[in-house]
Amino acid sequence: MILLYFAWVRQKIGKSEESLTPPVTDVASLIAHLKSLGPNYAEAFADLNRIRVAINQRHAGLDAPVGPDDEVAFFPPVTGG
Amino acid sequence: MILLYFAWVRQKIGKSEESLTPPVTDVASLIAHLKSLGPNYAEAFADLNRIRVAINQRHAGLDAPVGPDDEVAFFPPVTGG
Amino acid sequence: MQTRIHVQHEDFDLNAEVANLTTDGEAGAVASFTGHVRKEGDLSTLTLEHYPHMTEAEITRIVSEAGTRWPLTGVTVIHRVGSLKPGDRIVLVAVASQHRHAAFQACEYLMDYLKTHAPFWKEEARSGTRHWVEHRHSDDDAAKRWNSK
Amino acid sequence: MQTRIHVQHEDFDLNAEVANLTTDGEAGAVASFTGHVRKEGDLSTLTLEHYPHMTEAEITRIVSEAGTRWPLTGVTVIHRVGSLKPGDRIVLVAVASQHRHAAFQACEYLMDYLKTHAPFWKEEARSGTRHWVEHRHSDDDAAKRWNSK
Repeated sequence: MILLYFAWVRQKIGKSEESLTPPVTDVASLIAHLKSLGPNYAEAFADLNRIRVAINQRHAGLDAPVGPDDEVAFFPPVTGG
Repeated sequence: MILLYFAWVRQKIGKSEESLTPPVTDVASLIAHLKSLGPNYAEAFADLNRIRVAINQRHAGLDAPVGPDDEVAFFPPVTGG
Repeated sequence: MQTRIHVQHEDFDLNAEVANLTTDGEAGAVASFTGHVRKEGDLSTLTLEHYPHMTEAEITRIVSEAGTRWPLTGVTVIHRVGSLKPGDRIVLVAVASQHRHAAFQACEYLMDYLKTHAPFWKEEARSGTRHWVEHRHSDDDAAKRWNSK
Repeated sequence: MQTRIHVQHEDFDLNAEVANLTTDGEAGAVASFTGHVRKEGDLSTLTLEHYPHMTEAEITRIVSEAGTRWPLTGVTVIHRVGSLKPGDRIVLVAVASQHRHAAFQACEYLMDYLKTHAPFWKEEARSGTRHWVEHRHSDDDAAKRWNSK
Protein backbone atom coordinates (compact mmCIF):
# COMPACT_ATOMS: atom_id res chain seq x y z
CA MET A 1 0.00 0.00 0.00
CA ILE A 2 1.32 3.42 -0.99
CA LEU A 3 0.57 6.15 1.55
CA LEU A 4 0.75 9.84 0.65
CA TYR A 5 0.52 12.83 2.99
CA PHE A 6 -0.08 16.46 2.05
CA ALA A 7 0.06 19.90 3.65
CA TRP A 8 0.13 19.86 7.46
CA VAL A 9 -0.56 16.12 7.56
CA ARG A 10 2.75 15.68 5.71
CA GLN A 11 4.48 18.11 8.06
CA LYS A 12 3.19 16.47 11.25
CA ILE A 13 4.07 12.96 10.09
CA GLY A 14 7.40 14.17 8.75
CA LYS A 15 7.28 12.51 5.36
CA SER A 16 5.33 12.83 2.14
CA GLU A 17 5.19 9.19 1.07
CA GLU A 18 5.77 5.69 2.36
CA SER A 19 5.00 2.09 1.46
CA LEU A 20 3.44 -0.14 4.14
CA THR A 21 1.48 -3.39 4.25
CA PRO A 22 -0.64 -2.99 7.36
CA PRO A 23 -3.18 -5.67 8.36
CA VAL A 24 -6.23 -3.48 7.66
CA THR A 25 -9.23 -3.56 5.34
CA ASP A 26 -10.71 -0.08 5.63
CA VAL A 27 -9.61 3.53 6.09
CA ALA A 28 -10.66 3.74 9.74
CA SER A 29 -8.58 0.71 10.72
CA LEU A 30 -5.68 2.04 8.61
CA ILE A 31 -5.76 5.29 10.57
CA ALA A 32 -5.90 3.39 13.87
CA HIS A 33 -2.87 1.39 12.75
CA LEU A 34 -0.94 4.51 11.71
CA LYS A 35 -1.69 6.23 15.03
CA SER A 36 0.01 3.30 16.78
CA LEU A 37 3.24 3.91 14.84
CA GLY A 38 4.31 6.98 16.82
CA PRO A 39 3.34 10.33 18.32
CA ASN A 40 3.84 12.13 14.96
CA TYR A 41 1.11 9.96 13.41
CA ALA A 42 -1.05 10.24 16.53
CA GLU A 43 -0.85 14.02 16.33
CA ALA A 44 -1.57 14.14 12.58
CA PHE A 45 -4.69 12.02 13.05
CA ALA A 46 -5.80 13.49 16.39
CA ASP A 47 -8.88 15.19 14.91
CA LEU A 48 -10.45 13.17 12.13
CA ASN A 49 -12.86 16.01 11.35
CA ARG A 50 -9.87 17.77 9.83
CA ILE A 51 -8.68 14.78 7.76
CA ARG A 52 -9.72 13.95 4.21
CA VAL A 53 -8.91 10.74 2.34
CA ALA A 54 -8.41 9.77 -1.28
CA ILE A 55 -8.06 6.20 -2.51
CA ASN A 56 -6.43 5.76 -5.90
CA GLN A 57 -6.81 9.50 -6.50
CA ARG A 58 -10.51 9.69 -5.75
CA HIS A 59 -12.10 11.20 -2.67
CA ALA A 60 -13.27 8.51 -0.22
CA GLY A 61 -14.85 8.19 3.19
CA LEU A 62 -13.40 6.85 6.45
CA ASP A 63 -15.44 3.69 6.00
CA ALA A 64 -14.08 2.97 2.50
CA PRO A 65 -12.32 -0.40 1.99
CA VAL A 66 -8.57 -0.38 1.28
CA GLY A 67 -6.27 -3.16 0.08
CA PRO A 68 -2.54 -3.76 -0.37
CA ASP A 69 -2.50 -2.44 -3.97
CA ASP A 70 -4.18 0.87 -3.17
CA GLU A 71 -2.70 4.36 -3.13
CA VAL A 72 -4.15 6.06 -0.06
CA ALA A 73 -3.68 9.80 0.54
CA PHE A 74 -4.40 11.78 3.72
CA PHE A 75 -4.71 15.56 3.70
CA PRO A 76 -6.57 18.51 5.22
CA PRO A 77 -9.74 19.89 3.61
CA VAL A 78 -8.64 21.47 0.34
CA THR A 79 -7.99 25.21 -0.05
CA GLY A 80 -7.28 25.76 -3.75
CA GLY A 81 -9.02 27.96 -6.27
CA MET B 1 -36.34 69.94 -30.29
CA ILE B 2 -33.43 67.75 -31.43
CA LEU B 3 -34.54 64.48 -33.00
CA LEU B 4 -32.14 61.56 -33.44
CA TYR B 5 -32.73 58.34 -35.36
CA PHE B 6 -30.71 55.14 -35.14
CA ALA B 7 -30.32 51.84 -37.00
CA TRP B 8 -33.22 51.05 -39.39
CA VAL B 9 -35.27 53.97 -38.08
CA ARG B 10 -32.47 56.23 -39.36
CA GLN B 11 -32.35 54.35 -42.66
CA LYS B 12 -36.10 54.46 -43.25
CA ILE B 13 -36.35 58.17 -42.41
CA GLY B 14 -33.21 58.89 -44.41
CA LYS B 15 -31.42 61.08 -41.89
CA SER B 16 -29.77 60.66 -38.52
CA GLU B 17 -30.61 63.98 -36.91
CA GLU B 18 -32.86 67.02 -37.37
CA SER B 19 -34.13 70.00 -35.43
CA LEU B 20 -37.87 70.64 -35.35
CA THR B 21 -40.30 72.56 -33.20
CA PRO B 22 -43.51 70.59 -33.59
CA PRO B 23 -46.67 71.58 -31.65
CA VAL B 24 -46.64 68.50 -29.40
CA THR B 25 -46.37 67.76 -25.70
CA ASP B 26 -45.78 64.03 -25.53
CA VAL B 27 -44.01 61.26 -27.47
CA ALA B 28 -47.19 59.79 -28.95
CA SER B 29 -48.27 63.13 -30.46
CA LEU B 30 -44.70 63.73 -31.66
CA ILE B 31 -44.80 60.42 -33.53
CA ALA B 32 -48.20 61.29 -35.03
CA HIS B 33 -46.77 64.60 -36.18
CA LEU B 34 -43.69 62.96 -37.72
CA LYS B 35 -45.83 60.38 -39.56
CA SER B 36 -47.63 63.30 -41.25
CA LEU B 37 -44.35 64.62 -42.66
CA GLY B 38 -43.97 61.96 -45.36
CA PRO B 39 -44.11 58.29 -46.30
CA ASN B 40 -40.54 57.71 -45.06
CA TYR B 41 -41.60 58.73 -41.54
CA ALA B 42 -44.88 56.83 -41.85
CA GLU B 43 -42.98 53.66 -42.72
CA ALA B 44 -40.43 54.11 -39.94
CA PHE B 45 -43.20 54.49 -37.34
CA ALA B 46 -45.62 51.94 -38.88
CA ASP B 47 -45.22 49.44 -36.03
CA LEU B 48 -44.76 51.15 -32.67
CA ASN B 49 -44.09 47.80 -31.01
CA ARG B 50 -40.72 47.93 -32.75
CA ILE B 51 -39.89 51.51 -31.72
CA ARG B 52 -38.06 52.58 -28.57
CA VAL B 53 -37.65 56.13 -27.31
CA ALA B 54 -35.09 58.02 -25.26
CA ILE B 55 -35.56 61.55 -23.98
CA ASN B 56 -32.41 63.42 -23.05
CA GLN B 57 -30.50 60.15 -23.25
CA ARG B 58 -32.75 58.18 -20.93
CA HIS B 59 -35.19 55.47 -21.94
CA ALA B 60 -38.79 56.73 -21.94
CA GLY B 61 -42.28 55.54 -22.76
CA LEU B 62 -44.63 56.61 -25.55
CA ASP B 63 -46.65 58.57 -23.01
CA ALA B 64 -43.69 60.59 -21.73
CA PRO B 65 -43.93 64.40 -22.01
CA VAL B 66 -41.58 66.21 -24.40
CA GLY B 67 -40.80 69.90 -24.83
CA PRO B 68 -38.90 72.14 -27.24
CA ASP B 69 -35.58 71.84 -25.38
CA ASP B 70 -35.54 68.05 -25.33
CA GLU B 71 -33.31 65.67 -27.26
CA VAL B 72 -35.61 62.85 -28.41
CA ALA B 73 -34.20 59.68 -29.99
CA PHE B 74 -36.09 56.91 -31.82
CA PHE B 75 -34.57 53.51 -32.44
CA PRO B 76 -35.33 49.78 -32.61
CA PRO B 77 -35.01 47.54 -29.54
CA VAL B 78 -31.30 47.39 -28.72
CA THR B 79 -29.04 44.51 -29.82
CA GLY B 80 -25.65 45.20 -28.26
CA GLY B 81 -23.60 43.10 -25.89
CA MET C 1 -15.88 51.27 -6.49
CA GLN C 2 -13.44 51.80 -9.36
CA THR C 3 -15.32 52.15 -12.66
CA ARG C 4 -14.01 52.13 -16.24
CA ILE C 5 -16.44 52.43 -19.14
CA HIS C 6 -15.23 52.65 -22.72
CA VAL C 7 -17.00 52.60 -26.07
CA GLN C 8 -14.32 52.20 -28.69
CA HIS C 9 -13.42 50.83 -32.10
CA GLU C 10 -10.23 49.17 -30.86
CA ASP C 11 -9.89 45.70 -29.39
CA PHE C 12 -8.99 45.38 -25.70
CA ASP C 13 -6.31 43.58 -23.69
CA LEU C 14 -7.84 41.17 -21.17
CA ASN C 15 -4.62 40.82 -19.18
CA ALA C 16 -4.33 44.59 -18.75
CA GLU C 17 -8.02 45.02 -17.91
CA VAL C 18 -8.01 42.32 -15.24
CA ALA C 19 -4.70 43.59 -13.85
CA ASN C 20 -6.20 47.07 -13.64
CA LEU C 21 -9.01 45.70 -11.43
CA THR C 22 -6.63 43.93 -9.07
CA THR C 23 -3.66 46.29 -8.69
CA ASP C 24 -5.01 47.65 -5.43
CA GLY C 25 -4.97 44.08 -4.11
CA GLU C 26 -8.38 44.37 -2.46
CA ALA C 27 -10.20 41.87 -4.65
CA GLY C 28 -9.35 38.19 -4.88
CA ALA C 29 -12.09 37.41 -7.40
CA VAL C 30 -12.61 38.72 -10.93
CA ALA C 31 -15.50 37.45 -13.05
CA SER C 32 -15.33 38.42 -16.70
CA PHE C 33 -17.48 38.02 -19.74
CA THR C 34 -16.42 38.45 -23.35
CA GLY C 35 -18.86 38.39 -26.26
CA HIS C 36 -17.53 37.31 -29.64
CA VAL C 37 -18.76 37.51 -33.22
CA ARG C 38 -19.66 33.93 -34.15
CA LYS C 39 -18.40 32.35 -37.36
CA GLU C 40 -21.68 31.58 -39.08
CA GLY C 41 -21.87 30.46 -42.69
CA ASP C 42 -21.88 33.51 -44.90
CA LEU C 43 -21.60 36.17 -42.17
CA SER C 44 -18.84 38.51 -43.34
CA THR C 45 -19.14 41.66 -41.20
CA LEU C 46 -20.97 42.75 -38.07
CA THR C 47 -21.32 46.52 -37.79
CA LEU C 48 -22.15 48.09 -34.44
CA GLU C 49 -23.90 51.46 -34.28
CA HIS C 50 -24.55 53.25 -31.01
CA TYR C 51 -26.01 56.42 -29.52
CA PRO C 52 -22.97 58.39 -28.35
CA HIS C 53 -23.26 59.95 -24.89
CA MET C 54 -26.40 57.97 -24.05
CA THR C 55 -24.38 54.75 -24.31
CA GLU C 56 -21.91 55.86 -21.66
CA ALA C 57 -24.68 57.38 -19.52
CA GLU C 58 -26.79 54.22 -19.65
CA ILE C 59 -23.86 51.90 -18.91
CA THR C 60 -22.89 54.17 -16.02
CA ARG C 61 -26.42 53.85 -14.59
CA ILE C 62 -26.35 50.05 -14.95
CA VAL C 63 -22.92 49.82 -13.30
CA SER C 64 -24.02 52.07 -10.42
CA GLU C 65 -27.07 49.89 -9.84
CA ALA C 66 -24.84 46.78 -9.74
CA GLY C 67 -22.66 48.57 -7.19
CA THR C 68 -25.65 49.03 -4.89
CA ARG C 69 -26.69 45.40 -5.19
CA TRP C 70 -23.32 43.70 -4.60
CA PRO C 71 -20.10 44.53 -2.72
CA LEU C 72 -17.80 45.27 -5.67
CA THR C 73 -14.34 46.83 -5.73
CA GLY C 74 -14.25 47.54 -9.46
CA VAL C 75 -16.13 47.22 -12.74
CA THR C 76 -14.81 47.58 -16.29
CA VAL C 77 -17.10 47.66 -19.32
CA ILE C 78 -15.63 47.96 -22.81
CA HIS C 79 -17.98 47.80 -25.78
CA ARG C 80 -16.68 47.97 -29.31
CA VAL C 81 -18.44 49.77 -32.17
CA GLY C 82 -17.82 49.93 -35.90
CA SER C 83 -17.04 47.10 -38.24
CA LEU C 84 -16.20 43.69 -36.74
CA LYS C 85 -15.33 40.34 -38.31
CA PRO C 86 -16.30 36.80 -37.28
CA GLY C 87 -14.09 35.82 -34.34
CA ASP C 88 -13.65 39.41 -33.14
CA ARG C 89 -14.43 40.35 -29.56
CA ILE C 90 -17.43 42.66 -29.11
CA VAL C 91 -17.70 43.35 -25.42
CA LEU C 92 -15.92 42.91 -22.11
CA VAL C 93 -17.54 43.10 -18.69
CA ALA C 94 -15.14 42.46 -15.82
CA VAL C 95 -16.15 42.67 -12.16
CA ALA C 96 -13.84 42.52 -9.15
CA SER C 97 -14.99 41.69 -5.64
CA GLN C 98 -13.76 40.08 -2.46
CA HIS C 99 -16.55 37.54 -2.95
CA ARG C 100 -16.67 35.38 -6.04
CA HIS C 101 -20.44 34.85 -5.98
CA ALA C 102 -20.96 38.64 -5.96
CA ALA C 103 -18.52 39.00 -8.87
CA PHE C 104 -20.36 36.34 -10.91
CA GLN C 105 -23.81 37.72 -10.14
CA ALA C 106 -22.88 41.31 -10.92
CA CYS C 107 -21.12 40.32 -14.15
CA GLU C 108 -24.17 38.44 -15.41
CA TYR C 109 -26.50 41.23 -14.28
CA LEU C 110 -24.41 43.78 -16.20
CA MET C 111 -24.48 41.65 -19.35
CA ASP C 112 -28.24 41.13 -19.09
CA TYR C 113 -28.81 44.87 -18.74
CA LEU C 114 -26.30 45.79 -21.45
CA LYS C 115 -28.19 43.49 -23.82
CA THR C 116 -31.54 45.12 -23.05
CA HIS C 117 -30.74 48.73 -22.14
CA ALA C 118 -27.51 49.98 -23.71
CA PRO C 119 -28.23 51.70 -27.06
CA PHE C 120 -26.23 49.56 -29.49
CA TRP C 121 -27.51 48.03 -32.73
CA LYS C 122 -25.93 45.26 -34.76
CA GLU C 123 -26.14 45.05 -38.53
CA GLU C 124 -25.01 41.87 -40.26
CA ALA C 125 -23.58 41.65 -43.76
CA ARG C 126 -24.11 38.26 -45.43
CA SER C 127 -23.35 37.49 -49.09
CA GLY C 128 -23.67 41.12 -50.05
CA THR C 129 -26.95 41.79 -48.24
CA ARG C 130 -27.24 43.65 -44.95
CA HIS C 131 -29.85 43.33 -42.24
CA TRP C 132 -30.36 44.54 -38.70
CA VAL C 133 -30.17 41.91 -35.98
CA GLU C 134 -33.50 41.41 -34.20
CA HIS C 135 -33.73 41.95 -30.46
CA ARG C 136 -34.19 38.66 -28.62
CA HIS C 137 -37.04 38.31 -26.15
CA SER C 138 -34.93 35.81 -24.19
CA ASP C 139 -32.69 38.78 -23.33
CA ASP C 140 -35.68 40.65 -21.89
CA ASP C 141 -36.53 37.60 -19.80
CA ALA C 142 -32.91 37.36 -18.61
CA ALA C 143 -32.96 41.00 -17.46
CA LYS C 144 -36.36 40.63 -15.78
CA ARG C 145 -35.05 37.80 -13.58
CA TRP C 146 -33.14 40.38 -11.54
CA ASN C 147 -36.26 42.34 -10.58
CA SER C 148 -37.43 39.64 -8.22
CA LYS C 149 -34.05 39.19 -6.51
CA MET D 1 -16.46 19.90 -25.81
CA GLN D 2 -12.88 21.17 -26.05
CA THR D 3 -11.11 20.79 -22.69
CA ARG D 4 -7.79 22.18 -21.50
CA ILE D 5 -6.60 21.49 -17.95
CA HIS D 6 -3.22 22.65 -16.74
CA VAL D 7 -1.54 22.68 -13.34
CA GLN D 8 1.55 24.82 -13.70
CA HIS D 9 3.97 27.17 -11.99
CA GLU D 10 3.82 29.74 -14.80
CA ASP D 11 1.32 32.55 -15.17
CA PHE D 12 -1.19 32.38 -18.02
CA ASP D 13 -2.22 34.69 -20.87
CA LEU D 14 -5.93 35.54 -20.70
CA ASN D 15 -6.05 36.83 -24.28
CA ALA D 16 -4.58 33.58 -25.61
CA GLU D 17 -6.79 31.38 -23.44
CA VAL D 18 -10.00 33.12 -24.44
CA ALA D 19 -8.92 33.17 -28.10
CA ASN D 20 -8.27 29.43 -27.87
CA LEU D 21 -11.88 28.88 -26.77
CA THR D 22 -13.32 30.93 -29.62
CA THR D 23 -11.15 30.09 -32.65
CA ASP D 24 -13.69 27.58 -33.91
CA GLY D 25 -16.23 30.40 -33.92
CA GLU D 26 -18.99 28.27 -32.40
CA ALA D 27 -19.29 30.15 -29.13
CA GLY D 28 -20.30 33.78 -28.80
CA ALA D 29 -20.07 33.80 -25.00
CA VAL D 30 -17.06 33.25 -22.75
CA ALA D 31 -17.39 33.55 -18.97
CA SER D 32 -14.09 33.61 -17.10
CA PHE D 33 -12.98 33.70 -13.52
CA THR D 34 -9.57 34.62 -12.22
CA GLY D 35 -8.54 34.23 -8.59
CA HIS D 36 -5.82 36.53 -7.29
CA VAL D 37 -3.59 36.63 -4.21
CA ARG D 38 -4.89 39.55 -2.16
CA LYS D 39 -2.55 42.21 -0.82
CA GLU D 40 -3.13 41.81 2.90
CA GLY D 41 -0.97 43.53 5.50
CA ASP D 42 2.04 41.34 6.17
CA LEU D 43 1.27 38.55 3.70
CA SER D 44 4.51 37.99 1.80
CA THR D 45 4.11 34.65 0.00
CA LEU D 46 1.35 32.18 -0.76
CA THR D 47 2.61 28.69 -1.54
CA LEU D 48 0.36 26.21 -3.29
CA GLU D 49 0.90 22.49 -2.82
CA HIS D 50 -1.11 19.89 -4.74
CA TYR D 51 -1.52 16.14 -5.22
CA PRO D 52 -0.11 15.52 -8.70
CA HIS D 53 -2.20 13.26 -10.95
CA MET D 54 -5.19 13.38 -8.64
CA THR D 55 -5.46 17.14 -9.28
CA GLU D 56 -5.80 16.67 -13.04
CA ALA D 57 -8.07 13.64 -12.58
CA GLU D 58 -10.37 15.48 -10.18
CA ILE D 59 -10.56 18.62 -12.32
CA THR D 60 -11.29 16.44 -15.35
CA ARG D 61 -14.19 14.84 -13.47
CA ILE D 62 -15.56 18.24 -12.44
CA VAL D 63 -15.29 19.59 -15.99
CA SER D 64 -17.00 16.50 -17.42
CA GLU D 65 -19.86 16.91 -14.97
CA ALA D 66 -20.25 20.56 -16.01
CA GLY D 67 -20.36 19.41 -19.64
CA THR D 68 -23.31 17.16 -18.87
CA ARG D 69 -25.19 19.94 -17.06
CA TRP D 70 -24.78 22.77 -19.61
CA PRO D 71 -24.31 23.04 -23.39
CA LEU D 72 -20.65 24.09 -23.50
CA THR D 73 -18.26 24.28 -26.45
CA GLY D 74 -15.06 24.54 -24.41
CA VAL D 75 -13.61 24.72 -20.91
CA THR D 76 -10.14 25.80 -19.83
CA VAL D 77 -8.89 25.40 -16.26
CA ILE D 78 -5.40 26.57 -15.32
CA HIS D 79 -4.34 26.36 -11.69
CA ARG D 80 -0.96 27.59 -10.56
CA VAL D 81 1.16 25.87 -7.90
CA GLY D 82 4.35 26.85 -6.11
CA SER D 83 5.26 30.19 -4.63
CA LEU D 84 3.03 33.19 -5.43
CA LYS D 85 3.17 36.84 -4.36
CA PRO D 86 0.36 39.26 -3.47
CA GLY D 87 -1.27 40.42 -6.72
CA ASP D 88 -0.37 37.20 -8.58
CA ARG D 89 -3.07 35.25 -10.38
CA ILE D 90 -3.81 31.81 -8.90
CA VAL D 91 -6.44 30.25 -11.10
CA LEU D 92 -8.30 30.68 -14.37
CA VAL D 93 -11.58 29.02 -15.26
CA ALA D 94 -12.91 29.99 -18.70
CA VAL D 95 -16.06 28.54 -20.21
CA ALA D 96 -17.34 29.00 -23.76
CA SER D 97 -20.92 28.43 -24.84
CA GLN D 98 -23.46 29.64 -27.35
CA HIS D 99 -25.54 30.72 -24.34
CA ARG D 100 -24.19 33.25 -21.89
CA HIS D 101 -26.26 32.03 -18.93
CA ALA D 102 -24.86 28.51 -19.42
CA ALA D 103 -21.32 29.94 -19.58
CA PHE D 104 -21.82 31.90 -16.33
CA GLN D 105 -23.45 29.01 -14.50
CA ALA D 106 -20.83 26.47 -15.55
CA CYS D 107 -17.97 28.84 -14.69
CA GLU D 108 -19.29 29.40 -11.17
CA TYR D 109 -20.03 25.69 -10.74
CA LEU D 110 -16.46 24.84 -11.73
CA MET D 111 -15.03 27.37 -9.26
CA ASP D 112 -17.25 26.10 -6.44
CA TYR D 113 -16.14 22.53 -7.08
CA LEU D 114 -12.48 23.44 -7.55
CA LYS D 115 -12.60 25.14 -4.13
CA THR D 116 -14.06 22.08 -2.43
CA HIS D 117 -12.80 19.07 -4.41
CA ALA D 118 -9.50 19.77 -6.19
CA PRO D 119 -6.54 18.72 -4.00
CA PHE D 120 -4.69 22.01 -3.55
CA TRP D 121 -3.52 23.51 -0.26
CA LYS D 122 -2.43 27.07 0.41
CA GLU D 123 0.24 28.02 2.92
CA GLU D 124 0.71 31.66 3.83
CA ALA D 125 3.95 33.29 4.93
CA ARG D 126 3.46 36.37 7.12
CA SER D 127 6.26 38.20 8.93
CA GLY D 128 8.44 35.12 8.92
CA THR D 129 5.81 32.67 10.17
CA ARG D 130 3.98 30.19 7.98
CA HIS D 131 0.54 28.71 8.40
CA TRP D 132 -1.87 26.64 6.34
CA VAL D 133 -5.01 28.38 5.14
CA GLU D 134 -8.17 26.95 6.71
CA HIS D 135 -10.88 25.52 4.48
CA ARG D 136 -13.96 27.77 4.45
CA HIS D 137 -17.34 26.26 5.18
CA SER D 138 -18.93 28.91 2.96
CA ASP D 139 -17.19 27.12 0.06
CA ASP D 140 -18.89 23.86 1.03
CA ASP D 141 -22.23 25.65 1.10
CA ALA D 142 -21.52 27.19 -2.32
CA ALA D 143 -20.81 23.76 -3.82
CA LYS D 144 -23.86 22.18 -2.18
CA ARG D 145 -26.17 24.70 -3.85
CA TRP D 146 -25.66 22.86 -7.14
CA ASN D 147 -27.00 19.56 -5.81
CA SER D 148 -30.54 20.85 -5.71
CA LYS D 149 -30.46 22.36 -9.21
